[in-house]
Amino acid sequence: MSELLDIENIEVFYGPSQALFGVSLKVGEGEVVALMGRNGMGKTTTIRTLCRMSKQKAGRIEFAGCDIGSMPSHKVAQLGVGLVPEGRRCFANLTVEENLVAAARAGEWSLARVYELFPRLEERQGQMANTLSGGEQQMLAIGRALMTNPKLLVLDEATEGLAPVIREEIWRAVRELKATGQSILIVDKTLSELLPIADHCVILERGRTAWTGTPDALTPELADRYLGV
Amino acid sequence: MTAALFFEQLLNGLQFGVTLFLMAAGLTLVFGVMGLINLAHGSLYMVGAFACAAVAAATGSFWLGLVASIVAAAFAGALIEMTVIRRLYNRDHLDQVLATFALILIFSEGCRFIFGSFPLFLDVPAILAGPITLPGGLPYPIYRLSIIVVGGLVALGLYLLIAKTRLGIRIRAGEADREMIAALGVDIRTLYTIVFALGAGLAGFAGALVGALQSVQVGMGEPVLILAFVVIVIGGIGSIKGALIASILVGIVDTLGRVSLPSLFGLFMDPSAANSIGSSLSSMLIYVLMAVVLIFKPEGLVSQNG
Amino acid sequence: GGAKIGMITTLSGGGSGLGIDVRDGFMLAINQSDNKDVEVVIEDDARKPELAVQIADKMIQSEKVDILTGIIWSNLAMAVIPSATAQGKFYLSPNAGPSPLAGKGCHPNYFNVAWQNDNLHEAMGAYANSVGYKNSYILAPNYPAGKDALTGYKRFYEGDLAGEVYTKLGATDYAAEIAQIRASGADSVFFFLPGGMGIAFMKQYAASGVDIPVLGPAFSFDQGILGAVGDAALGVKNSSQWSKDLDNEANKAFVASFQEAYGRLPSLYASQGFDTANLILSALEGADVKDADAFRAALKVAEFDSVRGDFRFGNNQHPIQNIYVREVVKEGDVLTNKIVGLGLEQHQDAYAQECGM
Amino acid sequence: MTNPILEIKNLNKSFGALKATDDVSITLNAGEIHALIGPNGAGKSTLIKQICGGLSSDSGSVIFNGQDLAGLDVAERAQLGLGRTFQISSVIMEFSALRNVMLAVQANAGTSYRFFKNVRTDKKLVDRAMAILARVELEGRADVSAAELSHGERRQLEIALALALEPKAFLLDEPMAGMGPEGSKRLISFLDGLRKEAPILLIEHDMDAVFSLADRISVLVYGRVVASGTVDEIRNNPAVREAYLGETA
Amino acid sequence: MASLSRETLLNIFLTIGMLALPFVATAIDEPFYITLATRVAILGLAGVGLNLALGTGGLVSFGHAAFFGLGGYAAGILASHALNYTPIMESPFLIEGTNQMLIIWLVAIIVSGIGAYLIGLLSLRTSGVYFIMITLAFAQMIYYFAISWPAYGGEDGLSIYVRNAFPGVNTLDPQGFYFICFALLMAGIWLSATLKNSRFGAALQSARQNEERLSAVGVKPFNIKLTAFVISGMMTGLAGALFADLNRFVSPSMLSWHMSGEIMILVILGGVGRLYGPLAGAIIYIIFEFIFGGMTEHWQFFLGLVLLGVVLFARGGVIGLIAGRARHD
Ligand SMILES: Nc1ncnc2c1ncn2[C@@H]1O[C@H](COP(=O)(O)OP(=O)(O)OP(=O)(O)O)[C@@H](O)[C@H]1O
Ligand SMILES: Nc1ncnc2c1ncn2[C@@H]1O[C@H](COP(=O)(O)OP(=O)(O)OP(=O)(O)O)[C@@H](O)[C@H]1O
Ligand SMILES: [Mg+2]
Ligand SMILES: [Mg+2]
Repeated sequence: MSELLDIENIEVFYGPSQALFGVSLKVGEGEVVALMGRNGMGKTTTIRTLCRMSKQKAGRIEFAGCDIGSMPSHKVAQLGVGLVPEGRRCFANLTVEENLVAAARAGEWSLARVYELFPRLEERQGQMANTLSGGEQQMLAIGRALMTNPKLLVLDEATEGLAPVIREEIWRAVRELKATGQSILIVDKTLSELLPIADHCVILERGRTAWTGTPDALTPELADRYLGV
Repeated sequence: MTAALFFEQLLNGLQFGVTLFLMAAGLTLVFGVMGLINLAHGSLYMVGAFACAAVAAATGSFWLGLVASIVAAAFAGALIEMTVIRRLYNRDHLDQVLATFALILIFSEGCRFIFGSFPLFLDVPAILAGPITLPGGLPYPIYRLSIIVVGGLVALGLYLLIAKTRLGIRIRAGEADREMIAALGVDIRTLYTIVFALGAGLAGFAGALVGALQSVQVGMGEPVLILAFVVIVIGGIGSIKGALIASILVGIVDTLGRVSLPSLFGLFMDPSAANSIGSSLSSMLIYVLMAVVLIFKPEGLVSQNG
Repeated sequence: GGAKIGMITTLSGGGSGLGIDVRDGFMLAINQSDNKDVEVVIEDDARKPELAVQIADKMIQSEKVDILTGIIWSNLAMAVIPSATAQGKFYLSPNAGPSPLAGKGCHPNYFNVAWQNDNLHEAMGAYANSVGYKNSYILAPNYPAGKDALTGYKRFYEGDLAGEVYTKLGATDYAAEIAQIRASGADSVFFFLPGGMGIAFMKQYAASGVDIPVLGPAFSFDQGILGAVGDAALGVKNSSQWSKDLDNEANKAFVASFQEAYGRLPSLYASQGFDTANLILSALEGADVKDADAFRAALKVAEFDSVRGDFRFGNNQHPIQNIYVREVVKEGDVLTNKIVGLGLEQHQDAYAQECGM
Repeated sequence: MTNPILEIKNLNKSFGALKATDDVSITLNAGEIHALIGPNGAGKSTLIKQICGGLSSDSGSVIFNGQDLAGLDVAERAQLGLGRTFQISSVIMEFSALRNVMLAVQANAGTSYRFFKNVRTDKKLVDRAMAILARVELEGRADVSAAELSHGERRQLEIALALALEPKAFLLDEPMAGMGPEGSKRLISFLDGLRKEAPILLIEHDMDAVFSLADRISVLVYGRVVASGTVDEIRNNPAVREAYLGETA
Repeated sequence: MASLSRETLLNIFLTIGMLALPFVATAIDEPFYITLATRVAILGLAGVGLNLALGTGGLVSFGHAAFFGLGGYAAGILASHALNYTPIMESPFLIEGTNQMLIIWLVAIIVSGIGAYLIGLLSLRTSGVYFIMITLAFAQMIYYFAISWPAYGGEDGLSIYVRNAFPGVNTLDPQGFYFICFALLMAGIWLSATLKNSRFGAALQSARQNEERLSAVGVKPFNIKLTAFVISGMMTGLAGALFADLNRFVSPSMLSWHMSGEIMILVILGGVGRLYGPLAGAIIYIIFEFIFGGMTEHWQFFLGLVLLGVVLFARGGVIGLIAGRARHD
């Protein structure tokens, strides 16, 4: 299986304070990789760096065979990284539909398909994003990323704030996506859902990759040590 | 006031309003949609007027001058966007105010260096000169009527651009969250340069059109700037429709205010005092209007979120 | 003798054309003079009163000038002159002549070499009578100089007023006023709208098709500005104490040498700057500037060849002079003015008797 | 039956054609955790905003400790003892975690118009705030600015801010969101104890938390309370299962 | 604190420099430098006032010239009546002019405070750019009123002729007046530092950053902001009264939007929210004006370039450039 994403030993700073001290992770073509760790361990920072929203001081990032370590954000997205960011970040002053089409690129995912996945969004299509309920915003953020038809979908706590039924929907969608060969990098706290679909797990601790392996290899001891469960 | 005169003044108000809109159009685009306070908008307006006057004087053609005004201002706009403005999007409004204020100084003095301190000549083109008789026997300058038409077209064009095209959606998305729209694959940097140049071009275009009616001189952009801001704010930032409505409202209120306030006060006080108070009040009128609007609708007439 | 002169004038921003003309006229005279002991320091006030005050302080305290001059605008003049003269400096005004300084606030060290603000307007009022206008529509911006202007016009004008309007300072759209004028049944329009306001008004007036004759002071029809107004100004009568076609030797020499030195026709302001410098030079010939009384006396006799012909000071040290009526004409391609009559002869301003000197 | 601390009677709120809350009546009694669940967009947060005064109600009333809150604004209601957390963290970004809490402490004391004494050296404020941070296990991050906290830590800070107000009722809007699995577990036990201080109206999509904590559950769907009862009743309510729970339960 | 931060050192340096300046100026026989320094101190004080609203409270007022001008006119009107021995009003009760600075200051502070209260009451309903514009609008209203109001000179302004008096100090002596202004500047800086660090300051900073949160903890942001706005207006008004005395002249240009802009620029130039920012900004601005103004008539071009350089390359203003980015607290 060829590597789609290869992050090697990146170090990242926020101003003077260092957040990542050497994170490495790989996502293969068609793979689902779970990125795990306690609060504040650097999951989001890793993702921000992948999407070029933060710059690394050291280390290498390759995506689809290109060194993206010095590319601007939009180039990386155009190469096929679709981000569902932490905290939703919908465009507040745009309507639901405008949010979805703003950065859409041609491909399998169309407005119709997103609406099929999230009928709620269709109902609210003319509403300003900042007046949506929290869960609705979350759906919008996922739909928006799908509309860019990414090679690698990056989900940072994408099920936060969603009702159980919807969460199930999303997991179903993730499983479906996986079945169609979509590569996914995913951060989520619901291990019971996450582990069954992940091909690989990467656990961060204090800004370092502390453990990598298959979900089966994640023993209760390891889970307790790194995740506190 | 006779009915005919009242009608004429109403028309004048409308025309003044549309002129204001033309002056504000580029600013609405940059300020309302990109979220950048560009005090140098007036300078770009001036650049357009000077370019038009210079080219018209050299070639004898107002129309070539008009083209030159757009090109020169858009070019100047793109230039400052790439060298200065670009660094300001992530800054707060204060840095934008200071930087673009600095640009005003640079533009004004630069312009004076090139063109000298004396006002330039720019007149309306021959085919639009003089009055036309409106139905009802009212003579009205053709050029002013043309401005109403042009202003309307600009408003329509801008509205379609912002509200109906993907370009518009992306610009607005960029205003909400630049980092995010870039992370979704939109080259927001280049897009902003284009939009800024477009806004600058509009400013230059307005400078040329209005310059032909008023005067072309260093510093002509400053009063315009405040007026334009007033209009945009009354209208509701980011709304082209709001800006148009507000311009016309301001134009009409101002025009009717200045012709009627002195005589209104004359009804109950002696004429010279009435004249003085009436005209003082009328020069404050648009600010009063703005304050009243904002007190009752703190987000302008056409608020974006509703 | 020698002297150090501080010139505070408007050289940048809007309205800088006036300051540049005053400076150029002034420096032309200085350069033509044999007196090489005169030093001139020039600074730009950018038309801001606070800045003018600061520069005045600097020139007085730091540069230690003997004489100040150069201010264009009344409000700047009011900011600077009272305190400068109170500190014992001489001030010679090459342009502004606010009424307080001509009347109660007159000062032995303050000389006005241009005019009292009302003068040119008064002349236009007198002229309106002489050509038989009976119903004038008059307008000016709503600030003191504008009010002075209309007061000045009304002081001499004897007919009725079809309307009296104060516009917003800095306004550039006059459609409403022009419509009122058309409807008013006036037989003449008098306006005082300096700078860009006047250009805009004239252009819009010409395009409106209203053909009531227009009168105004020289400010809106002077050389620097006529080019921008264009043919819209042709035929307009305006009042001035100077014109380039005034027939005297000093003026002919001035016009020729100014054109040679700067490559453009001199304006009213240039002539005022030129006269101011020559007045100072003439006084320096006989008196030492450090001897204030002697120097003051030497200024007061005004023994120099003014480009406006006869020139003398009244009790308040403002000029008593002829004010002419000019008409805008075209000479070849160039718009300029031609004297067509005399508005007021040997005219003194209305505030002189309030002055205690 | 005890007198409820918070009593919501027939609240309504429409946004245009949409009825965000539709004749909602619920109560919160002393010592209890009353969970409010429902699909996304059901109107839960809207209800909280109405209770806290951030949104004006079209009709209905909110009675808190026997007092009708009509006409009071957000700040006045907070002073009366309504302590809320936001679904999307809302903290003072440039302040350290400690100063965020100090702000809440001073606000609770009603001393925001003291102009001269330096807060940094104000032992009363600092000590009290530190104690509260310790309760949410953020004392180690006291001097880190809120902007630099991770998402989950900010959620903890939200709770600290509510605690500092010593409220008479807590309104918590999805406190579990953004907490990792471990954090969620700890928060559950924390809230379990908290109900003794003041009752909690808890909005949550995390069913583990809801089922283990709630004394009562109300289910909001399209702005209406469609079911209300004990954990078991709700868990086994087929309508709720279909509209909301799915197979979770 | 064991070692002083660079910002503190810089502040101390500025204070000492300002203190020493008049003696140096006298020694090298350049009395004008004292006048310049007085101007720096006054504009600095106006800036300190604005900085409280703008830096600490996030209230970007583009209308502070209104308070500057109100203070100036309060001084000018009182002094001119004293000069002419005419009462300001006779009925219902007699108010006479005065040339005592202390009384004038008090009146200036009260008048500008009332102005700020009224303007704030209406403007604080809006926020962001709307706030910027509505404060501008109110200032413009006052400006146009002053221009066309003939009683006190209209656009021509009002001359005071002699500087007002202060017990025990010869105000006509530049040094004497300078130290009065400098002392007030220092008092202003002290007050704003104290306010910023107080409970009120904490609430104000929260109002700037997150009103929703502030009201959720039970403090009304509107009242906090209004209080800050009034204090800010008062300080700027006091500076206006001093400015009138410095120039012995007041005119509507003190009320113009250029003046608002200038005060704002001082603050940004020096560093928004920095204690000494306005002072540093005023020093730089005045020095540029002074040096370039005499050099070339195109000096504003260079001023523009310098300002641009500062915004683009010195984030946090000059103080930020020298002392590093603001720390979070
Ligand atoms: N903007 C920032 N400035 C400074 N430090 C930051 C910033 N954002 C995050 N950090 C710090 O970087 C570290 C990693 O944070 P990150 O957000 O990547 O964690 P996370 O694993 O995503 O946590 P969570 O599960 O809470 O979202 C944390 O210690 C955090 O305090
Ligand atoms: N200002 C508004 N204008 C229009 N619609 C609004 C506004 N505020 C909220 N809504 C709508 O009202 C409904 C209820 O929203 P609310 O935020 O209360 O939902 P919620 O129950 O908290 O959902 P979630 O669990 O997803 O947070 C949603 O459909 C939302 O889009
Ligand atoms: Mg995270
Ligand atoms: Mg919610």
